[in-house]
Amino acid sequence: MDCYLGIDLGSTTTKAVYLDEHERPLGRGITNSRCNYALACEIAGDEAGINSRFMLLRRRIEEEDGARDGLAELMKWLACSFTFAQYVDQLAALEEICLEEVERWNDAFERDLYAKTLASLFERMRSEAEEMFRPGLAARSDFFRDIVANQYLDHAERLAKDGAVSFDRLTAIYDRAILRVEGKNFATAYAKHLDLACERAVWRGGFEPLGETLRRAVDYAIGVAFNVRNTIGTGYGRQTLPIPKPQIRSEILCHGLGAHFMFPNTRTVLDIGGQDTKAIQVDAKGIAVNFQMNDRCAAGCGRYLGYIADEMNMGVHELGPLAMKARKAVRINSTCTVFAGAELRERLALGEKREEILAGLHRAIILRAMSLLARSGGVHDEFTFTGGVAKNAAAVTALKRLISENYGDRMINISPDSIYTGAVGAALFARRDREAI
Amino acid sequence: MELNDIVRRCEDLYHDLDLTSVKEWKRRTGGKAVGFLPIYVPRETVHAAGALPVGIMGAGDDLEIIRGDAFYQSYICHIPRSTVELGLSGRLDCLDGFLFPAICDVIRNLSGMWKILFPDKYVRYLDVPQNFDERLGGVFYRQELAALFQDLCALTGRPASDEALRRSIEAYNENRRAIAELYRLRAEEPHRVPTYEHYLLMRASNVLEVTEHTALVDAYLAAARRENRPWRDNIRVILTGVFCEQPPLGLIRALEQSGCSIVDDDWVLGARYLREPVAAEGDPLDALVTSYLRRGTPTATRYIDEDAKGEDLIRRVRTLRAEGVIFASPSFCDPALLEAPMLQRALGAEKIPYTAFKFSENSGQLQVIKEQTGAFADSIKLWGAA
Amino acid sequence: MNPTPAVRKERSMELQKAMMGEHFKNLARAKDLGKKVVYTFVPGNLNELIWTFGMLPVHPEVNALQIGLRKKSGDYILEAEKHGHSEDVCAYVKCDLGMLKRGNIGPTGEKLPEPDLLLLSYTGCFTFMKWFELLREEYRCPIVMLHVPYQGDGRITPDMTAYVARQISEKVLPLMEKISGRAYDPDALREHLASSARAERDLVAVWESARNRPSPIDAYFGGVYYVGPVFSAFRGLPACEVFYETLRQEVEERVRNHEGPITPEGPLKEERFRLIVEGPPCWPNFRDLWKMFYEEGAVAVSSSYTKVGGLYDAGFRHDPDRPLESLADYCMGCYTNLNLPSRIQYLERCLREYDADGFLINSIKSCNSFSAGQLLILQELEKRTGKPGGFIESDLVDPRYFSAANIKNRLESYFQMIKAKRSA
Amino acid sequence: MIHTLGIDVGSSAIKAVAMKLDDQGGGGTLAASHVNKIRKRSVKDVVLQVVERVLQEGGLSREDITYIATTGEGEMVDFRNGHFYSMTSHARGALFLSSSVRAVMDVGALHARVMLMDSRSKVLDHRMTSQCASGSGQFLENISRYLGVAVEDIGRLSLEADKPEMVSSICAVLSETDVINMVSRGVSTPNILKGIHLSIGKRLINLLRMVKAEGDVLVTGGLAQDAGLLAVLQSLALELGLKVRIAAHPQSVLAGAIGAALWGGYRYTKLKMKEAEV
Ligand SMILES: Nc1ncnc2c1ncn2[C@@H]1O[C@H](COP(=O)(O)OP(=O)(O)O)[C@@H](O)[C@H]1O
Ligand SMILES: Nc1ncnc2c1ncn2[C@@H]1O[C@H](COP(=O)(O)OP(=O)(O)O)[C@@H](O)[C@H]1O
Ligand code: SF4
Ligand code: SF4
Ligand code: SF4
Repeated sequence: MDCYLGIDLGSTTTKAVYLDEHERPLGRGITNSRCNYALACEIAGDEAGINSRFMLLRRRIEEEDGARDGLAELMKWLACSFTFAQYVDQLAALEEICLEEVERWNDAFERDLYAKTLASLFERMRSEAEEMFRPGLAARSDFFRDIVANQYLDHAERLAKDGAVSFDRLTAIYDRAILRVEGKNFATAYAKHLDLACERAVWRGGFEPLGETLRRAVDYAIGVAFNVRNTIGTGYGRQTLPIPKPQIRSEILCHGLGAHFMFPNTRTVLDIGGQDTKAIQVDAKGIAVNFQMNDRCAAGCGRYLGYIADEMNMGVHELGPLAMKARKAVRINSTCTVFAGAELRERLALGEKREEILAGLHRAIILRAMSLLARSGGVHDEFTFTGGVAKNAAAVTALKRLISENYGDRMINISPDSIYTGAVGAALFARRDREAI
Repeated sequence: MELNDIVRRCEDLYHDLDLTSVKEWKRRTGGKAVGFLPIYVPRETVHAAGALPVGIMGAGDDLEIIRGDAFYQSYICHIPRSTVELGLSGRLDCLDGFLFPAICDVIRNLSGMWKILFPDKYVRYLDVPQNFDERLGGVFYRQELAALFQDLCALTGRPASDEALRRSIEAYNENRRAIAELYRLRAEEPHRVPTYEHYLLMRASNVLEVTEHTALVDAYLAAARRENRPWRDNIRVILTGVFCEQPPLGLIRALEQSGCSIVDDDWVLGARYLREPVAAEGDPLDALVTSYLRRGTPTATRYIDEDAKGEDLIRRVRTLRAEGVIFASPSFCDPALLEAPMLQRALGAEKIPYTAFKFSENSGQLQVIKEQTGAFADSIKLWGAA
Repeated sequence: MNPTPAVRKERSMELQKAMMGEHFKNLARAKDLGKKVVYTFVPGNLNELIWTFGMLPVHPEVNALQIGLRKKSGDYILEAEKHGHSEDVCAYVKCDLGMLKRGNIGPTGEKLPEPDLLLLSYTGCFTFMKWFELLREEYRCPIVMLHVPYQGDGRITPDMTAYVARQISEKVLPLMEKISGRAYDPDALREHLASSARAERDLVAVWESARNRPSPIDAYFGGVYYVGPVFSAFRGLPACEVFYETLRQEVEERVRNHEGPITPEGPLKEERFRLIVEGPPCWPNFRDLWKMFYEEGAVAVSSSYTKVGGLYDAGFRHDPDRPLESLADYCMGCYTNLNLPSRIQYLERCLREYDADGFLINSIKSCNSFSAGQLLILQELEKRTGKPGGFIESDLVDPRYFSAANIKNRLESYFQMIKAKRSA
Repeated sequence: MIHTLGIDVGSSAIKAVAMKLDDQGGGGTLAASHVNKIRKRSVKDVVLQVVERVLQEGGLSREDITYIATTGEGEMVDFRNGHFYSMTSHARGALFLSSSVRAVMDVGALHARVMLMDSRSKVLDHRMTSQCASGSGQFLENISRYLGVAVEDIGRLSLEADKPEMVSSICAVLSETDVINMVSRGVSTPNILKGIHLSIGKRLINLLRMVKAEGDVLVTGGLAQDAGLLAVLQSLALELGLKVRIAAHPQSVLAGAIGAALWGGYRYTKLKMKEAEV
């Protein structure tokens, strides 16, 4: 089937979106950019392909069987089972590589000891995995790296308790191995994983009556061939994308158009990504007319939050909810991310509340964004907030308050898919450019 | 009045970003109010036209800058953004006019911005002369002042009268007298006039009607002399460079806490820019012109092509028995930062110790500055005058 | 203002090079020739007067920019910072002072003579005052300052003109007489002024050629070569007239042939974007920035930087009939002496008259005179013309403030924005 | 003979020493010392722990101590007798460690500063980094954590570099992305570390240049233990033709604490003399 691909190679995450001939979204994929860029694009693209297959699969079931109750539930089962199947493969790869690391050691005793420890560690992880991938459980992260790290470190800590093995060495093994696992693309094995997922969903989810329909749909989805008619790349690392220059588009334009696509009345866009913050004004057609960006210093970007999260031993997901519990926001004096980290420690030591400090930190980020917005021409109706940080409730709350205080009533849009905005814009350009040819 | 009441009053005025005191004055008197930026404007002309001159010195760290940043790149000092923020948030609406004295390019350009942003207000760029020859710069300045006075009188609807000008000059001479006494007391017994209180008292001159401010200073002087305050083991320093953008209150306190007592400074410099009383007889504009040309403070924004500025600083160090000089410059402030090395070389030649740091009106992290001034005080204390 | 000439050597460029070479040679030998040397600034310079007294001008800014072009400014700036100057302040000053501290070797590799006179005609920037205070501290030679009032209300009043003219006649002339040992010769001055006016007329013709499509000139990158002689030492000299006549002919020739401007990589093939540029260039990366423009087919059809030494296209001419008054008006009329509303008006006029697609601001960290307020200029111009504005940040001579990746990203986005707007 | 205690409260570690001085507050030998990282614990608790350890090691009790001096962020230590600012104490400590030193380069977790001093350790001039962490220890620590290298090993590894690669971003946080790219491109850990050392080193040397230091320069603070950084500093100084000899002392990390303890002794005897006069 003909489709168009948009890739947003971000500093922290790489996003891909497939659109069909009618500019309808088919699917989207995301991966972290930590491994090499080309691979990140490949994986994100493949993940978007998988996501598109899910979409087609669902459509097929609806067509065949009519929309019915339980379909949503089934899709959830299918999705988490798919992730589970992938996870199992990834876990196996991780184990293998960890063992390889240990194999290289000289000391035979240590080698043996750690190999055994690792074997039991992975055994425990595997036995837990089944439980981790049930529908309805909030995933801690989209990324293998984050999910597995938690599990691994937990067990490593427990195993190291009696002192026979060192926790630090176990982490060191992990740190090396994970990089290599991230260097592999597991999305290519989608057919196998989808098969497995289909089975698990039917049996474990109790969807036997739908089994036949599902099987047919899955087979169909696996069989679809995507004919990518045009690709446009954008994002922080776009210059390194393995595609010709005319197919590369500035992030500003893509974010503007992406936001316009999601919310057609958008006039002002704020994107807070991992390493840069952009304020964009767009016209009625979604074309950027003015923009400001901040991209030299990590202060005020998503990475700032990531850094703070590391500092507090939390996931970025958890920051927002905690900050939301605050009754007031502490004023943060440091602009520098690293200094803010130190200030955080200092304030904690002085007995200030975690949530209030966090609220202050969120406010600090948003204040920086406000100044960019001001510089780009203010906040006009409607306003769309995109980028990874838009997922953070505390940041959103701070933003809403500051906008209403300074610009009055504004319609504020945030899409749950906001992280894909840039990629959507790129995919739209991909289709429009193709049309123009 | 008790000391505490005076200080509290000044604190209130300092934090009163909405200028409620100015609004009250306008309500009470039915007069107009005219804002001005640092350093020097001849407030006598505003006063004589029947308006209240209101000094705006940024917003310290009391205000979050949201729209002000829309107008300034990161490498421009802070005071114009908070000034714009104050304006755009309506806090300066009670000012019927605004004067932009020639200080530097930033303020100069701000005058044009103000014309665009607030087209309904009276806005004037006041070009003070950099030529101090009476027949040249003097003539030009007199023309400027006359035009300004005409404008102001047109704004208030009062006749432009020499008599009124002379009365205003007298009122400001009184104020200069009180302020000079305040500085004298602090220099003699710094522990009696804590830096923080001194500063707030000076800031009050920005918003109070001049006679009211004079009375406040006099009351403070009386109270401070009565109050028993412990002597402190601090070094005596002169602070320089803060003639335009002002350090936040926290910083002003930190200096004293880190062991430095300020015995002279250039904050709120406009209030004592003219170092002697202005002649209250004869042509009042001529008197103002002469004072400006002859008795103005040799500060960074005044072009002087001889060694006078360094000499003046050294003389003040000597007469006030200062043990060192602190150069506090607003970040990105060309006048202060370009002046400093020249003054420092002059001090160096006389072996007068100094230290220098940068700040901005909303600096929150004072640790580094405190560390530095603390070490400076340490070194003078531990090593004496050597 | 005479950067290394472009690759394809036009005759005018050869001329300029020869003029510069000659001038610096004379400077190096000034003391032997018995010539007195005057240091003075570009905006609002009194060149004609300096020549009238047979003295030789040195422009510290021109040195600073030449050094920037040769990528030596970074070192000199560090040198000045070593002597107590802040990272925050204007880097032109620091570059010049650093050069002085390192032996005052000029851009051509020859030592510059020390000044016999510092002539501060301070136009459009307060930093000049500090700069001269600093130079005075070093040289301790006679110094004279010309206070040039700002066009705070957007106009030059007769009082202002009289004030400046009187400063010239009562302060500047007597000192110049004393130092040069020559009596003031008003007729000689008139002649120089007449010569200036002729060169200025030809320069304006060059500017206006940019109305053509394609524009035969780049009025920003190319423009800084064009203003070289008239901004610096040569205004008022016959050689300067010859240069502009030649340049004008070359440009008219290109118009006839429908040729675009010449870039370091030859003539521009296709004019894709017509821009007005506000703000000075960044000398150490001048070529890099230019390349980012011509690679995209972007041409500056007018710029404000090339007006810091005189707003001739707005009608000003040196006038032999009002010698001192016209010098006064010249000083007060330079671009950075305009107030903000006038600057906006000027740019707006350029946008319309040259039928530009948009305008780009290169905001210079060093220069508060230019930069403070540029963001308002951006907003206002967009509002008034509906044309898109772009904004990049760099520095005149401080290489630490040039981030190629950053600027490229912004420029790319900007060009794509204009394109998308056009096709929408 | 008297004993004084010097406590250097840093942003990442607490350093404390006990010094033995003669009755005039002169002389001075190191009686005991201890360093402990704060690691997200309460600063006060760590201070107490460190002080206890020092007393224990020196066979001292609280009563034996005549003056407790703090430095760094020690203003909040409530049992102190006096506080000295870091520059004052680092200069004094440096002089104690090496009598010929005329400049100190103190590089800690969040700050870097260079002091020029005279033969009595009076600070004549100084330069420090502003509110940006791009030239300090935390930067290095973050990167090493990412690379899975223990802080103690950084120096050794960096010395093994053969083709160092510089990070392009000046930002301590954004550089991580660069490093990640390097890792994925297969740049070796030593080459990455040395690249970081070079970038930090350049900043530090610049500070040194700005105070016009000459002669012996002692590196103090936590990064003095980093042989890789030291080597880079030395070669950069050579390259730039600076007339300096840059070195560290095995006890460099204690310089602040030592200086504070010594100044404490000096103040103590001075105060006693004053008392005697009265
Ligand atoms: N679920 C989430 N909750 C809170 N913050 C998030 C979430 N997901 C991502 N982020 C933040 O978003 C940032 C990444 O945003 P993204 O737009 O993907 O950036 P980039 O395009 O630069 O990679 C991360 O640094 C993180 O702080
Ligand atoms: N052996 C070592 N090699 C490199 N860095 C080190 C070493 N030991 C400590 N550090 C670094 O020194 C810094 C702490 O220095 P310190 O002077 O104690 O700082 P502070 O006073 O701010 O706590 C930390 O960032 C730490 O990573
Ligand atoms: S702080 Fe300095 S640069 Fe800023 S406006 Fe004031 S004088 Fe000008
Ligand atoms: S501030 Fe601007 S105009 Fe003034 S000297 Fe510097 S570069 Fe030149
Ligand atoms: S201030 Fe902090 S966040 Fe910003 S560049 Fe420096 S290290 Fe990075």
